[in-house]
Amino acid sequence: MAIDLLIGAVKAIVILLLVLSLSAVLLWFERKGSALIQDRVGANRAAIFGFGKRMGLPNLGIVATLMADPLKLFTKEDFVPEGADKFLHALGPFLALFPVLVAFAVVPIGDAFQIGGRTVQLQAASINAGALYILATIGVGVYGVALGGWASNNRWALLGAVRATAQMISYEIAMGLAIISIVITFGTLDLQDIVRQQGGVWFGWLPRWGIFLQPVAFLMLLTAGMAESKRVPFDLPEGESELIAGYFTEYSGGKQACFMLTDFAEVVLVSVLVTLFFFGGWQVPWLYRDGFHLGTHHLLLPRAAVVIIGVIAFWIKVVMFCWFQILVRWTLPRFRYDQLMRLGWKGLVPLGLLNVLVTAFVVVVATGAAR
Amino acid sequence: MPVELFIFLATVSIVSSLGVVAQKNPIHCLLALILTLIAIGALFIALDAVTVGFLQIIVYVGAIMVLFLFVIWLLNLQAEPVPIGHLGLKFFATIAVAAMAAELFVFLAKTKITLGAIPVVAGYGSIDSLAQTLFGQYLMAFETTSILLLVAVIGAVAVARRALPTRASAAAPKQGAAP
Amino acid sequence: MAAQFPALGLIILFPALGFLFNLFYGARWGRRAVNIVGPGVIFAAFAIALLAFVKLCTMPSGSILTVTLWPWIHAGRFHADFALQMDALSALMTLIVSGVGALIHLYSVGYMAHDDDFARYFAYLNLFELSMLILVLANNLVLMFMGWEGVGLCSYLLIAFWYTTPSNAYAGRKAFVLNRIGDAGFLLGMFTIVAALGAHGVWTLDFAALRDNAGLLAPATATIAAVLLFIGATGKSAQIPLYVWLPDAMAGPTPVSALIHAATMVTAGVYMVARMHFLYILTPTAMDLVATIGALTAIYAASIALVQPDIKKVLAYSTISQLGYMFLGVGVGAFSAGIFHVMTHAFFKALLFLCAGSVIHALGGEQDMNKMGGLRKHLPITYATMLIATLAIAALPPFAGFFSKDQILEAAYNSGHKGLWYLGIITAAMTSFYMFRLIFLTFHGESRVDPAKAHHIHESPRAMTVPLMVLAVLSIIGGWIGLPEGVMWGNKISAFLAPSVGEFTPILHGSFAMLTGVSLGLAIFGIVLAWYFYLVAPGMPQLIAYQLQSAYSVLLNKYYVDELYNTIVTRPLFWISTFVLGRVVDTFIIDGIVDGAGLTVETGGQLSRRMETGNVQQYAFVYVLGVLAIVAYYLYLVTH
Amino acid sequence: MIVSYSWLMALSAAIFAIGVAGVLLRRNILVMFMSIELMLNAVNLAFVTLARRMGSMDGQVIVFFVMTVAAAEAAVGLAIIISIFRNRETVNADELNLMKW
Repeated sequence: MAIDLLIGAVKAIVILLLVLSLSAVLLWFERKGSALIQDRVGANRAAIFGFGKRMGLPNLGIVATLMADPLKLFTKEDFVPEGADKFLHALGPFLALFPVLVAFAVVPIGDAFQIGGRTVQLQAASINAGALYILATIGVGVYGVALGGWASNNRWALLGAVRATAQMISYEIAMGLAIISIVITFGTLDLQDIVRQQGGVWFGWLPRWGIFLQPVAFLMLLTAGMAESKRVPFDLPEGESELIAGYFTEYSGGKQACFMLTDFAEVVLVSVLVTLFFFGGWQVPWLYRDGFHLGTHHLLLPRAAVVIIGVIAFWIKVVMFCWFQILVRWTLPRFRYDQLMRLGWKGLVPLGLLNVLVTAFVVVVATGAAR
Repeated sequence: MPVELFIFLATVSIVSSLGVVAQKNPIHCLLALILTLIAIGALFIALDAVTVGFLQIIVYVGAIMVLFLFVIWLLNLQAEPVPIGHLGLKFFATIAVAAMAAELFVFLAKTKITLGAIPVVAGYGSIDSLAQTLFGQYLMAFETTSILLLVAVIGAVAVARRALPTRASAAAPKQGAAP
Repeated sequence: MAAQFPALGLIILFPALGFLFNLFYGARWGRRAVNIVGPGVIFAAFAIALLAFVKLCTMPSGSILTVTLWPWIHAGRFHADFALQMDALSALMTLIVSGVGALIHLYSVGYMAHDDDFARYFAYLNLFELSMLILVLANNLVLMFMGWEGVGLCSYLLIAFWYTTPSNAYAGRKAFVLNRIGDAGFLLGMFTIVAALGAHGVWTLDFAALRDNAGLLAPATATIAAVLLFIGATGKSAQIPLYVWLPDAMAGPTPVSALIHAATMVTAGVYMVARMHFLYILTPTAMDLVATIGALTAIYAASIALVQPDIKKVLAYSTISQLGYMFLGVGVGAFSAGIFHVMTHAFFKALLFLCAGSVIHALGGEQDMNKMGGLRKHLPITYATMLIATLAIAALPPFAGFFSKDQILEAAYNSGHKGLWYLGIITAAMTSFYMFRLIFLTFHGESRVDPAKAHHIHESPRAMTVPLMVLAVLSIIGGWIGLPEGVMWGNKISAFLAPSVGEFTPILHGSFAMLTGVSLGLAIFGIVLAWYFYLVAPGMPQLIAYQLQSAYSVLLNKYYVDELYNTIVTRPLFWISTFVLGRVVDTFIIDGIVDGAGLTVETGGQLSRRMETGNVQQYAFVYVLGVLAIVAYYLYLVTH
Repeated sequence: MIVSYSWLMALSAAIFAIGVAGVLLRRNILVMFMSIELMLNAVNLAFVTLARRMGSMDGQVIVFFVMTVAAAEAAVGLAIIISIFRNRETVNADELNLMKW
């Protein structure tokens, strides 16, 4: 009993830390990435007491920036504007961050394995309605932004909050439709089960990944997910040329850091979802429970190695998609708000409905044929 | 369901639903309502109604409450400053509500739905079983509901949209606001 | 025996979809879409009907395909489902209705090419197909009645299709009212059956159940029910005395006359009698009534057709006459012969109407045969196909009409009704006379066409001629499935229909050669007579008309039946409505009740309106008080 | 100790009563509307509880329908509120008494 609790707590903390640190790394990633794209050097001013290049050591930019960014943010004055609803103003950032972090609870980061006679799931909470859980947490995530913007008692912030809320609930529908197609395809809501079904190969070489079954849903989920995280090209709620900084105009210090962290955690979440649904999660192509098999070639591995390779592969895929989103952010210009709404309601939602319809039809025909 | 969980969720839902009624600022009322809904959703999940529980959160919290939020923003509602009227009515209403609550409690105490946990079949409350029931026995009702939603959407748009200026009123200058 | 076949639902689904599309989107999507959807859905229904037919043929004889779409009426112990069935009889009728219907839809594309109201037209036509298919596929009398009413409605809508002309609207109303009279008979018949069988605990109108339990009916009850149902049939199928609406129904577009008032709807009465044959064979009285009415209608309508100048009127009376034949057939117990004639008649009469439509179309709306003539050169396809149809209806071998009509006449003779047989063969002679009169007046001789119209006579477009040719082929070969016994493959159709409608049991055995010879001889005599009168000696008809002026004008004025009905029914009704009901009952009794009720409500409202304060919370408070009371009541129940 | 169904029903009754109180006592029609949602949810809780008690899915299906109806009701109701506010510039239930005699 106690050991189960302990395992659960450890898993929860490990996953939380992984996500948080990945989000933090992404901040640096983004700064360097944008510099790369814009042909400049990027964040290289932070140094620890002048150590680093000057002393002939390799550039410790990543470490230094990683430490410097939060330090700077948390040492700023925590500012609450005049006439603001103090309680909600304080609650906003945490209400935004909390659901995103909680969503990771059902993410399977690796295969289950046996140790000491008990099965350990590499998943903080094994809920068999995982997909619904993700949708629920995303649905709750609206309120942090909405209430934070409203409580700031600032026109720009309120406008940003309105935009953000409308945008998020609009794209939630597209996202939900994409996830429903996936759920119909795999016939389960359990994320671990969805990942398991993506093991193995077709035709002897093609991995059984969801993207080959649901390319449309993949594009929809990625697009809707990027819109959910309110980043370029969907950053209308922040739109600094119009709204100063949107819903977090009146935030500073730790609360501002919370909003930023939410942003990056959402990037990670979208990458995680895409990886889980379309790129086999922790599945590695041609890797089975006992090692690699491709055609007649075999490379047998111990079980522990297979699990670890899976976990590593999962995070590699996630980082790839995080990088992809950063790439998109620094490549595309911003939408106009009407374009955004048109894309959501007249593009993605009908497309998603059609996709669900076609998927359901094909699944019914296929299972009917199998029966 | 563990007793501790029940007590926690019950406390949260009672306190927050009292908040809905007692808070002055509509936004705070809404927040309290959201908390109630989440607590009730959690109760659903604890009662093995997993799908319905999550749907409660997705639909109620994720969609309907956002609608409320928008309306509050749109009307720019603030705390109510107006003095309370109809005090006599309010007085008797309070008594009636108290009486009704008392009646319900007595009724529940008398009817004794006090059996303990009953084991349920595997898959109870899953999306599978919900769909089987919904698209089997209740298919007609389901389809009717879809029509209801469609009508509601059209009705909402028709009611809430600002009347387009007719040609006559657009041509004539406004004569000042109506009282 | 009875196999589930859900695709039957599709047969009625397609016309339903077509109806909805044409009704709501037809005008908006334009002519091209309507022209594709309108006929397309009927062709789809025909394809599925064909599929079902093939499936039925592969099953053992007497099989039935069924599907229950949804439960419909459950009132007390009585129940009727929305269920379809397809046995041999329904299969044949479905094929006729959807097949001929599909061709006529196609023809309509050409015919309505210059009409702006095409969407409404095709919507009605699809609705008609839907109703008619429900009628023939229904597995119980109630559902059949729904289809029955549906086709009546469509008939009304389509007769009055060009409603801006008052006479068309009047014709539609006339058809509707006369059909209502018949429908009242049908309803009473159903009630009689339900009441009589309900007393024995059979609370259904499913045909299968009725057939099994028909023996429970007392002979008198069976006769009453059969006669009442037959009254319905006389209304729908234009028999004496309710036939007067059909000639006026020619006010509608010609394809409608072909589809509804020749090929399908008007045969619904025959179908109903065949469907309820188990009821009719219980009661010789009703059977004799059906046969007699049929034979009388046949000769009566044929005599009127002899002198009519309007091409469509001739065909309309010819239809009534041929329907009389069918009732003669089913009335003497030869149900399969009657249905066989329904089928062949559907082919050649639809063809005749479509050809007539083609002629009218070519002449820009002219319908008077005295202003036609010599059209053979201008309308070669129409002429050829119409000649085939005329040979078919005149019952010359090997055309379709010969076999079916001969079977009916043979059955009439062999069942011992010699008097009816005489009527039948005289009618046969008259039929060939008036049909060839039509051909000769229209296509032969000198052109009497109005010179203003003469220059733009043209053959109809492909969409119209293709159905003509298909139907012409069917008019030739359609009869070959019912050859006389012993010739080649013999009487296939009778064997096919036997499980559904029973077999004909002859009493006499007349010589086949004699019977066929007499009717054939008379038919040829009629043709020769027509040839002599209208080609060799064109002055003769006028001379005879002049000599026998009184008889001629009686025929020309259709025996003055319309005037008779007007005097004995319509006028008294108007008088009673105006003077008794209007001036006395309505003014004093009904108005008094209404005014009194209004005054009471107004006074009560004045007294009670003070309760409405407009305050929502007060209303809610009252509501809560109600809840309090209800919970208190339950509390009382629990504690005591 | 086991959570008995009576407790859940009592919780449902309590939330329902609170909702009724909200409808009767608040003047802001928007808050009254929220109180109606509270009542609906109290009933939903009762449905789910009894469904669990009887081991049948019917109660949950009803909850599903209640949610749908609530969504429709919210859409139309809020539209009406907006339209009222536009015309009367108030959401105070005491002032909205045009419908009296």
